[in-house]
Amino acid sequence: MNRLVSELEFEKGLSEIRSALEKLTKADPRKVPDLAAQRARLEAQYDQQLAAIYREIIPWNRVLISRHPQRPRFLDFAAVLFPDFIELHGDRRYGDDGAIVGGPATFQGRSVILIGEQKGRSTKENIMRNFGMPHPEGYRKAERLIRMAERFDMPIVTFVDTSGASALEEDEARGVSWAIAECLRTQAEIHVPIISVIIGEGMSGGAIAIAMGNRVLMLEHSIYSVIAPEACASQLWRDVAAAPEAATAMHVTAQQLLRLGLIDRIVPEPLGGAHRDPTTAALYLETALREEFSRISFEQFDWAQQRYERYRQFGQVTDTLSTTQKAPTG
Amino acid sequence: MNRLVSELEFEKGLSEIRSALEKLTKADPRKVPDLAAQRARLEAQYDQQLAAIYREIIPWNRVLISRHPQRPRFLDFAAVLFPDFIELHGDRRYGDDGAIVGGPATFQGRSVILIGEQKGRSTKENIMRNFGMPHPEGYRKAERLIRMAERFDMPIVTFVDTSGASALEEDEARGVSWAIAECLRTQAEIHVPIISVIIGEGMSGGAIAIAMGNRVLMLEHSIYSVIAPEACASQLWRDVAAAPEAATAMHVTAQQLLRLGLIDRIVPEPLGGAHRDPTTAALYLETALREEFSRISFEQFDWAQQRYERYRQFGQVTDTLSTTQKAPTG
Amino acid sequence: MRDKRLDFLRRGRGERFKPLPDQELEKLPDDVWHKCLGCRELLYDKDLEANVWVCPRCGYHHRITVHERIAMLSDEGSFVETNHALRSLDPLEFTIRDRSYKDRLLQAEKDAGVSEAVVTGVATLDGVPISLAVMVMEYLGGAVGSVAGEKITRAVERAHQDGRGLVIVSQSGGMRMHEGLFSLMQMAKTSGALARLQQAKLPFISIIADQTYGGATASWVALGDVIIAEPGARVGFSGPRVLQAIKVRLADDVQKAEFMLQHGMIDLIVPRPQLRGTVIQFLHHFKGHMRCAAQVVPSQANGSAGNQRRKDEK
Amino acid sequence: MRDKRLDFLRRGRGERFKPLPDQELEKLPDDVWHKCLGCRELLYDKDLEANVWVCPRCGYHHRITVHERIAMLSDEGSFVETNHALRSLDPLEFTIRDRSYKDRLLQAEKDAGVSEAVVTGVATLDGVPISLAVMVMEYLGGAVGSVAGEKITRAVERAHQDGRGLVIVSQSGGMRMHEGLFSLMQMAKTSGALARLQQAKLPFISIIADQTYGGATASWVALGDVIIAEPGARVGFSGPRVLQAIKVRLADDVQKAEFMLQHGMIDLIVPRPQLRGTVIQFLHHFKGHMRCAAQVVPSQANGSAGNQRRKDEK
Ligand SMILES: [Zn+2]
Ligand SMILES: [Zn+2]
Repeated sequence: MNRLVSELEFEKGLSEIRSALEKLTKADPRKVPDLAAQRARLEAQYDQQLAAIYREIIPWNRVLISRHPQRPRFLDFAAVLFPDFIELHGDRRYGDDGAIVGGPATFQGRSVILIGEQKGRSTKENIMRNFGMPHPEGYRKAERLIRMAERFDMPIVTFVDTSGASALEEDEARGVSWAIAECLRTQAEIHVPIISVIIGEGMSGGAIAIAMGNRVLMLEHSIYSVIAPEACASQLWRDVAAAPEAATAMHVTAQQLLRLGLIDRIVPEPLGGAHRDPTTAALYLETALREEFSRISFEQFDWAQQRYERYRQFGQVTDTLSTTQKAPTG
Repeated sequence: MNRLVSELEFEKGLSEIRSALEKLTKADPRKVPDLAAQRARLEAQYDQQLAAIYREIIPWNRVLISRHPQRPRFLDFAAVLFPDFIELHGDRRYGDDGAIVGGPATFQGRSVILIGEQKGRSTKENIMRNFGMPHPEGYRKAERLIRMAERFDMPIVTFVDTSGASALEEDEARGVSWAIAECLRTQAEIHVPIISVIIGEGMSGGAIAIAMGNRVLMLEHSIYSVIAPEACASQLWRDVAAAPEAATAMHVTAQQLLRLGLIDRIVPEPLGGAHRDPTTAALYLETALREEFSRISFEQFDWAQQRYERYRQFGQVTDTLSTTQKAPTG
Repeated sequence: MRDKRLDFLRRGRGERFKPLPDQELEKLPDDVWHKCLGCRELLYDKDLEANVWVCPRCGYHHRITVHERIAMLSDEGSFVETNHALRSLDPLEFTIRDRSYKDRLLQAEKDAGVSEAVVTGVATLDGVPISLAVMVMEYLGGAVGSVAGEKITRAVERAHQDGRGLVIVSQSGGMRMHEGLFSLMQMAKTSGALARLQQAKLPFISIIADQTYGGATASWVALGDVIIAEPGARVGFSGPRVLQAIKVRLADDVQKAEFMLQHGMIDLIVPRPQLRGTVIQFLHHFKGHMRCAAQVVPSQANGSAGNQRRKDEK
Repeated sequence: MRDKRLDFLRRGRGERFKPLPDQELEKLPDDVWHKCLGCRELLYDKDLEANVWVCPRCGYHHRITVHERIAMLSDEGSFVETNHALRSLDPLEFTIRDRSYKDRLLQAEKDAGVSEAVVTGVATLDGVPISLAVMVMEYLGGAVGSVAGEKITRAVERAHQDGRGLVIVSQSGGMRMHEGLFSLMQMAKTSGALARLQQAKLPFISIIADQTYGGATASWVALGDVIIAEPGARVGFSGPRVLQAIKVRLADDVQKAEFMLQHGMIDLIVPRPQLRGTVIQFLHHFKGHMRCAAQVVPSQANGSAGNQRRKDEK
């Protein structure tokens, strides 16, 4: 575990221990004879406090974790889980979007198509990837790859991590809404299975656009929401400071959404979040995906139908004229 | 017939009569008592000479007629043949191209999809229509309309009139080759019949892109070619002045191409070309299309198969190892 | 009646969030004529109504009621409302401090005079059987939650089952935050239903009225076989309030129908007086796979007030 | 043998139409090493050949022969040429003043050492059955006429019939004017055949080598399930001579593979030493609908010289 990552606001209690640990790292082992013992003691303290903090975690904290700059991204997971991944480029119409990455890979001996939203880490990479906010051509590339998967009978695994689709003038001009809608319709049309994993932020239309899975997984500290809590707070509470309240009310965490039946599985993260131990986080995800793959019947199951039914049921309504919770179709 | 149109180089003999006719038009009928008689005499002269000129017509002359600035365009024909035509716009991806126009209309009580390349006449219109040279989004709009026709079982009529697809940097950047190729593939995939009419210039990939008809018609003085005769001359003869020679050698006219079996029907034009009498030209085209439609079996025929076979046969080759003209497939 | 008419003018396009100042309102006569929101001319009610509330002078499209839209897009007396009794279950038990979403819904119903942000039903239009959905801006700004998504989906499915054409008039501020991810899921649900309708080769005419943003735009609105906008309508991904939240400013023309036409996203801009005729033309062109006449006359079961024209109300 | 090698260097990319000046040529040693066309370093034949004629220092991709390409993209000894005896019928009886197209074809065959602008055949690649077509720039600049179109089409159909993957290496100046509209029709013919192959869910890997323009680009090249270019390759709609004729100047980078990658038209740029491995990966990923092993070993019937590697010729 990397105990030297920067703390989030609710982890402030760790910063003193982390500073002490940092000092030890730079210390000369010849001058500090009990270096190892000191470190072990500090690490134990750190872990204890970390555990205490994470026991009390509230939805808003997970919002912060999901956006941590060192949180592993799609390509970090891919490097561990899909070492033979080949990135394919372009929508064949306008451009190649850096915020959506995809192509074929092998998983458990089976060819799959991966599609993932990709945030950058350095400034340069963030510019190239538009901070993980896809342009229309990103969704059109995704749609092309989804059709490729359909043509060649390859299951699809999508990785969601975006604060939203790009919404500038150029995106309106190239029809970002159209690109998202068509991507959704294409996922409804195809017959291969889709597994979607929310690995960080899953915000609004830019997220669901590639997340129409037959199974939808969320990492323990990822979030998935119709709108960012801050935007919700400023619109409904008229007070951006109410964002933590909005996060709770909107049910944006994996734990809340699993209870509501909106997602199918939570993938555990190492204590303190995936960014403290990306390799372990990847292994947890691998385990989850292995299990999902072992449940997939590739030969005969009607995945299009299952997907239709999965999304068809969402949206609880009552027919005030009837006694049942769900009215018969009009 | 409009005898006041500007002459082409091979019609120079008409210009004197035309000038005389123009003078008569401006003359005061009260001062020229035999005006009607004079006009009738001149018109007879004009028509006689016109007929003589058109009896001697060579391929290069037709190249010039096909490009005459007053030659009727797709929308001129549509106004007569398809008065209820509704233009649909846009490729749903990038833009709306003025050089390709399309949408539903009724012909003989049947709903059809029209798609036509459209040159402008005024400078302003020519800029809007890029001189009839489609951008990639034009072919993508065409492809969208072709799929619409397929979805709703509507026959397609395409009108070809272009000196070629636009080939500037922006067109390469948006993949003009890709747009054309995908438009062709889509025409191969669909099951409704396509009737294509070359009404003016049918130049190269920009023309065939929307001309993959089950039946291909050409107006009497239209041309259809792999490349402009001037470009062929400058490349093969190393002399642009050899363009007339190149036009003959490349077989670009309706008459040559019908003999070669590359097109199915010639639609006659009024004497002196469609631009001298656009209404009659439209009626001739209407007659031809009525006949074509009466031959179309809409219910049971496999138009995709017929289209495949029609294009499959083009390209005469000999298998030097076999005795037949056409080798068995490898 | 007079008050309602003033409401309607007050809620005119572009002035939705800022009602006319009181002194302006006082200047308005309270009998049979009103000031056009486009050119400020005083116009007779009858002239406006005869022109489907489009100013005959400047072409300004005033907001019209859902009932007027339904009347405009169906044969007289043919519309039968469906699923009008659907209500939200408030799956998140959402409250904003002291105010619950449930109360907000009751208020919205009172304000808008309809029970949700979409009214759906079956009808004929020039004799062609259609499934019709019309959104209601007055109901929570046309925000899409579970019920709106469900009603749209059922309208799509009804078109599919019966072999009808589908016509949806959209106007929406986006997704309804009070139902969280349930709202977002309506994008997948409606797109999935549309995929099946379109695979069955039944046509979908998508009409954009007023302003349409967010999840509505990025699902069914964008998936029309033909997409028509009224002049001056706005359509885009992020609505004004979302743009404010994400600190993005767009030039004013960017989300206008005219901009979207130029950029290839919509097929046509059709003035309201020609809209009915245009939709009829498309339905006739595209009816190859529809099921025909016998089924089109709706039974009177399940009907409600939706088929009453405004003039019937007088 | 030496002369041929010099020919090959002389025809290197970007220098095709202007052979090295004689004084440069004289400076070239005539035994086992040659000057790189990219960095002008003197390199050993063996090093170059081991690296599939890519300069190990600067990465310059020298032009290679069709036989080398075939060897690179098939399992040793597996390639069996098909349709090698097809010849043009000169349907227009085309002559340029005194020079007939028929004569030009004989000359082209002599120059290029192959009988048309495409060599086709069947093979296996890493055990996967493929139908392979490789274009030949040396034959009339890779211009596509009836025979080239017919051979491509038959290669597509062969892949379809046998359930093979399709691999086409394209390099073409465009359509062959000497066959007029027959040449243009090859765009429709090949696209039509590809539509069927792809509906049968068989994969098509499109590889762009050297320069590819016009009808080739705007039909099969652009229709690959995956489109791969070699570094520095050029691909576009109008070739340099057409651009000259229509008086259009494009910036030098516009038709480069790198430009096309950036604009979303191609999937990958793969250096030649990795090309074989990359194609193998795609074939394995996409082989779901291929027919498998038993049929892959080709009969020796119909075979020809295509399966000889350059080193076999020595
Ligand atoms: Zn007005
Ligand atoms: Zn070098």
